[in-house]
Amino acid sequence: MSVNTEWKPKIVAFCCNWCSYAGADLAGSSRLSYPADVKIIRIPCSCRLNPLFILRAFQRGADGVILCGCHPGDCHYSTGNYYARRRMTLLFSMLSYLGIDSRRTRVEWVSAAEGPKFAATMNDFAKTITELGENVKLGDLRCKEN
Amino acid sequence: MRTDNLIPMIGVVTEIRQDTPDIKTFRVEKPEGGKCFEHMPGQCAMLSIPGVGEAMFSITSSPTVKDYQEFSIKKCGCLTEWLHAMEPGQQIMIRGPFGKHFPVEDALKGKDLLFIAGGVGLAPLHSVINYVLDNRDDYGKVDIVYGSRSKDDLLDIDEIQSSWMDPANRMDVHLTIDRPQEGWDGHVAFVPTYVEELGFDPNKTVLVCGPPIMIKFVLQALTKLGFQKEQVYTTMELRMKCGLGKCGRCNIGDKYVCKDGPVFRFDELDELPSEY
Amino acid sequence: MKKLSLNSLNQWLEGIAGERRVIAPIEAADQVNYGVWTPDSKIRLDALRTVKSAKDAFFPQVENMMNFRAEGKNLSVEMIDPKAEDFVILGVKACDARSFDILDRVFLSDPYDPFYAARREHATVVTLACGRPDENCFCVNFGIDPADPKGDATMWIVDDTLYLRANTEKGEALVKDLEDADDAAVKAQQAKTREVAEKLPFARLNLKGFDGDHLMEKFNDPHWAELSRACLGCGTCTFVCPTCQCYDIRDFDTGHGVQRYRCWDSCMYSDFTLMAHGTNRPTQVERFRQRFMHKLIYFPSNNEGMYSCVGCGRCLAKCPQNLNIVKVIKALGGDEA
Amino acid sequence: MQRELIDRIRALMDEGVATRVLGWKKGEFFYDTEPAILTAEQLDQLVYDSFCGPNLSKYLIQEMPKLEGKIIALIKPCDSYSFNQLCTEHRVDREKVYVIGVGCKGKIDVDKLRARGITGITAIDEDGDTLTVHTLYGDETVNRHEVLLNKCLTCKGKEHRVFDEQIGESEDTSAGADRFDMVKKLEAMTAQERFEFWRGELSKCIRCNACRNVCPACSCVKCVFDNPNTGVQNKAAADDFEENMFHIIRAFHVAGRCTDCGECSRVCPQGIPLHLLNRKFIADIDDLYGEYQAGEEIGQRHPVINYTQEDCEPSVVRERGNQA
Repeated sequence: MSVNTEWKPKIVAFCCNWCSYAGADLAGSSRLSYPADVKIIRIPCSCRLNPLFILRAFQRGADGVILCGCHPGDCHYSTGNYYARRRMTLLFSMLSYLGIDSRRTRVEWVSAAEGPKFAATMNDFAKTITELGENVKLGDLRCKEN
Repeated sequence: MRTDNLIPMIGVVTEIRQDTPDIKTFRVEKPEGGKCFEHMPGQCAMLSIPGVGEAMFSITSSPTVKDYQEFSIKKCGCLTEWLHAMEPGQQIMIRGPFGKHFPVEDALKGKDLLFIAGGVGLAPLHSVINYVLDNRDDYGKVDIVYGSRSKDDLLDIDEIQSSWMDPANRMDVHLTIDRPQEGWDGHVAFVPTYVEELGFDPNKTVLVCGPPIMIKFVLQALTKLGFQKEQVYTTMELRMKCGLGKCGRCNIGDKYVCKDGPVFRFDELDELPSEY
Repeated sequence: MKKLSLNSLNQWLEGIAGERRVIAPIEAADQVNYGVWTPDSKIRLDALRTVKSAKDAFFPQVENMMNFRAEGKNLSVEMIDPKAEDFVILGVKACDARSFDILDRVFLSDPYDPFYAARREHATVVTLACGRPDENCFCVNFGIDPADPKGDATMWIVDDTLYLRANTEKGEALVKDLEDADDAAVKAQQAKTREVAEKLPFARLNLKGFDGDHLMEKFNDPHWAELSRACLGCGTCTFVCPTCQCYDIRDFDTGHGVQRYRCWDSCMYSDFTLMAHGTNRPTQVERFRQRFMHKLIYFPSNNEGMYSCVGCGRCLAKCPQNLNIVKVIKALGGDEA
Repeated sequence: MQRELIDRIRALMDEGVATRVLGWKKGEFFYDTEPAILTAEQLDQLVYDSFCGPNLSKYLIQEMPKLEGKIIALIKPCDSYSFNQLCTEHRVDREKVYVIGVGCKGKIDVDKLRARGITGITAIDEDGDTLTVHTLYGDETVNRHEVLLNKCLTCKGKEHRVFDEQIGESEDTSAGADRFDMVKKLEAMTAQERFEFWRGELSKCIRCNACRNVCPACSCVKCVFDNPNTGVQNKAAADDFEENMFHIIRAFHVAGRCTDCGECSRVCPQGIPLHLLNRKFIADIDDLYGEYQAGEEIGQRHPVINYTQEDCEPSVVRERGNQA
């Protein structure tokens, strides 16, 4: 696939308040670089992520959506991320069933201490999305800026 | 054929008054100044905030006001909450006028008038009352019965006291609130009861607006006093979208409230299904 | 009368499609709906009913009306120009053709609807006579002749031949280059169709009393509760109906502006009349009643007795729970006369 | 069997078990039966034949608050799963329903007859597996199995999962078919093929909400798509995206609770195979979290509101491949 040099992927990262958001913070304060096109949205827990949020991110122009939460077993609310894990598995499978590349969606567990992992994850995800190119299958034409 | 009231124009909210804890009055003008369009008392306009929605509101100001239009709006839903959060200078979209107006130029002319309003139901009547005031000699005796939940919920109380109650204007204003309250030495009663107590002469023409339940009991009170349905006018509110009698939303019986109403005489309503 | 072999239909359509869009019943994913014809489409003139009616061509399900932009406290508005392009809609049955007259009463009455009006003006309507009405058809009750629909031109299919007759100048322009034909075959088919139409189970519905004079009587009829009990409150009947024209106006925030669009709405939906303080039709009984009262009483009361039902049978065929207007007419109007 | 059923219901009503029955009543034709709630006086209108396809369980929700005493409900084997699921979700009170498990040998889909070009149908004679269809244009014979409702072709078996008594014989009409056949076929396609398949299907959607309103699992008092405060309220799909969104989210919201009753596909006026979305979730749940059938028993906890510490990671989807 030819990569358009002009085009930069838009990535939405949903981060749980207790681990991953702190992880992102640590990545920032440790001056680790990750793409500026990653927009972080803080959610109270990974299981707060309603499937609608993911779809709406795609609708409004996201090319990839990633969910980051506490490692299984470490959830601030003890079990939230276990539920999130099942839900996201099923949702991603459904998106793939509809012909939407499942590499555009990802779940990673990032703890508050894992600044480097956060940066590495984002870099890797951005690279994958850049290779996949623009999301055309799940966008809303009305939201495209002419 | 007109298509102009399909197309909204830009209006500027030049003034916002907090009338009661949940009612604000908005003054709307064209960006270059002046009224957005002419209207008659009782007609409505569609106000909208792009991205939020559009809704029908009755025009509170009298057509005799030449420079602007006013809308008294109670905060009760999505759009009205946005309106209430607005600051002066904000532009909104406005289109109108819609609907039939009160027959101020024919059926009401020369008659003794009785206005009965409850709560924010004063808004549509406000326009008629001020119109009558500005053409005072065209009409006979004027009585106004206005009630609200509490004294703080009385709309336009300053104007009522300074203008409507001014003896020079020859209007009798009867205020009432639902429950006794400290600092209120006026009448305490629900509007229908008060109307019955006041015992009006059944030759008057009545204009009534308020919550549906109040209208229902006011009508019963008036019937007791000997009024005929042909003497009573009201104005209705239903969900509207187009304002042109096409989108089908405000259809009751063979009438469209946006086009054939919102002003109805009670004998006309009798011929319609009671879906309002 | 002109004729054309069905084998040359595509060729003829290609000629027309070169200049303007052709909208015709097209099969896609196992369903026949009106759509833009291309040489690759599977045209299905033989289908008795399309799922959605032909009204889409003039009153699409979704249509953008205007765009807004906000900058600080200031707004700007851009109206969508309702300028339409010429198109031909082909294969419209008699029932759907009548529905255009009904929609005209709504959208072309003062103040007229510029979007609808522009499409009507730019359209050439080519109708198609029915050869095989089915048990759900009841157009004859509304004075519709399924064997001789109007429009700018009329088509009949007899065996492998398409017969065409121009009714207007627009129609004449379409068919003028075709081969002349006599109308014996068409006459014979018409006679047969009319004979079948008269024998259909719903050929003689009793519409007595469905008028403005009986408005309150019908409204208060005790049958409504029973009739509407199984109603799911979905919008299938309204969306497949050729005459249902209620619409909603909504805003969509695109992130860089606001689009105000209109889309079909259904009086069967619970939020149809919902306001901040509640709704005036709180249960499905009232909503169900509204739809049928409008078609059979309110509309005729305002339009010299013209019913806003054309007997196309779509609601009969498509209601998930088999509720429909015929059941309403029978319950409220007594048995067949 | 209809006679037997009516007599039995009458006897139950005489005994005072209930005053009303949820069943089907005759329509204008022999085939357009309509769900109905009948009293003892109306009992003669009750029909039970090969055209009683609709799943009645959801109608019980609206009856619950009105009930004094019990209501009799006619439940087919496949409907019994939906009934159980509604009881599990406390939308229906098991104690308030007297369930008659009615026998079912598959229901006929009139649209399938029409699709074969058989129109103007006036009557059908059933003789075993042979149907003789009388029409305005002559008679036709078809094999019964070929015109059964799609949901009957993946019949869940002849067993009622819940009943107070059973009347009539049932038959498994699936003929050994694998209900996941089509799901597997789709999974085997390339992403682009799948995308095109679903675009073709979902672009027909007219957003009539019939699938949602008929679905026994869609029992929310206010649907997210009707709620103006969600930002996704829409009445018509103004864009391809909205078609996708509605159906993905609807399927997701019923995942784990969907009993695969097939009503969504039955009622779709555009014939969209919506059950294939739900069935994909069922296939995934079976595959990843162990076999599960919603509505098998009252009181089950479904896999989407459950977890184990050893669950697979969402990356399993990516690892399955077949993305491009």
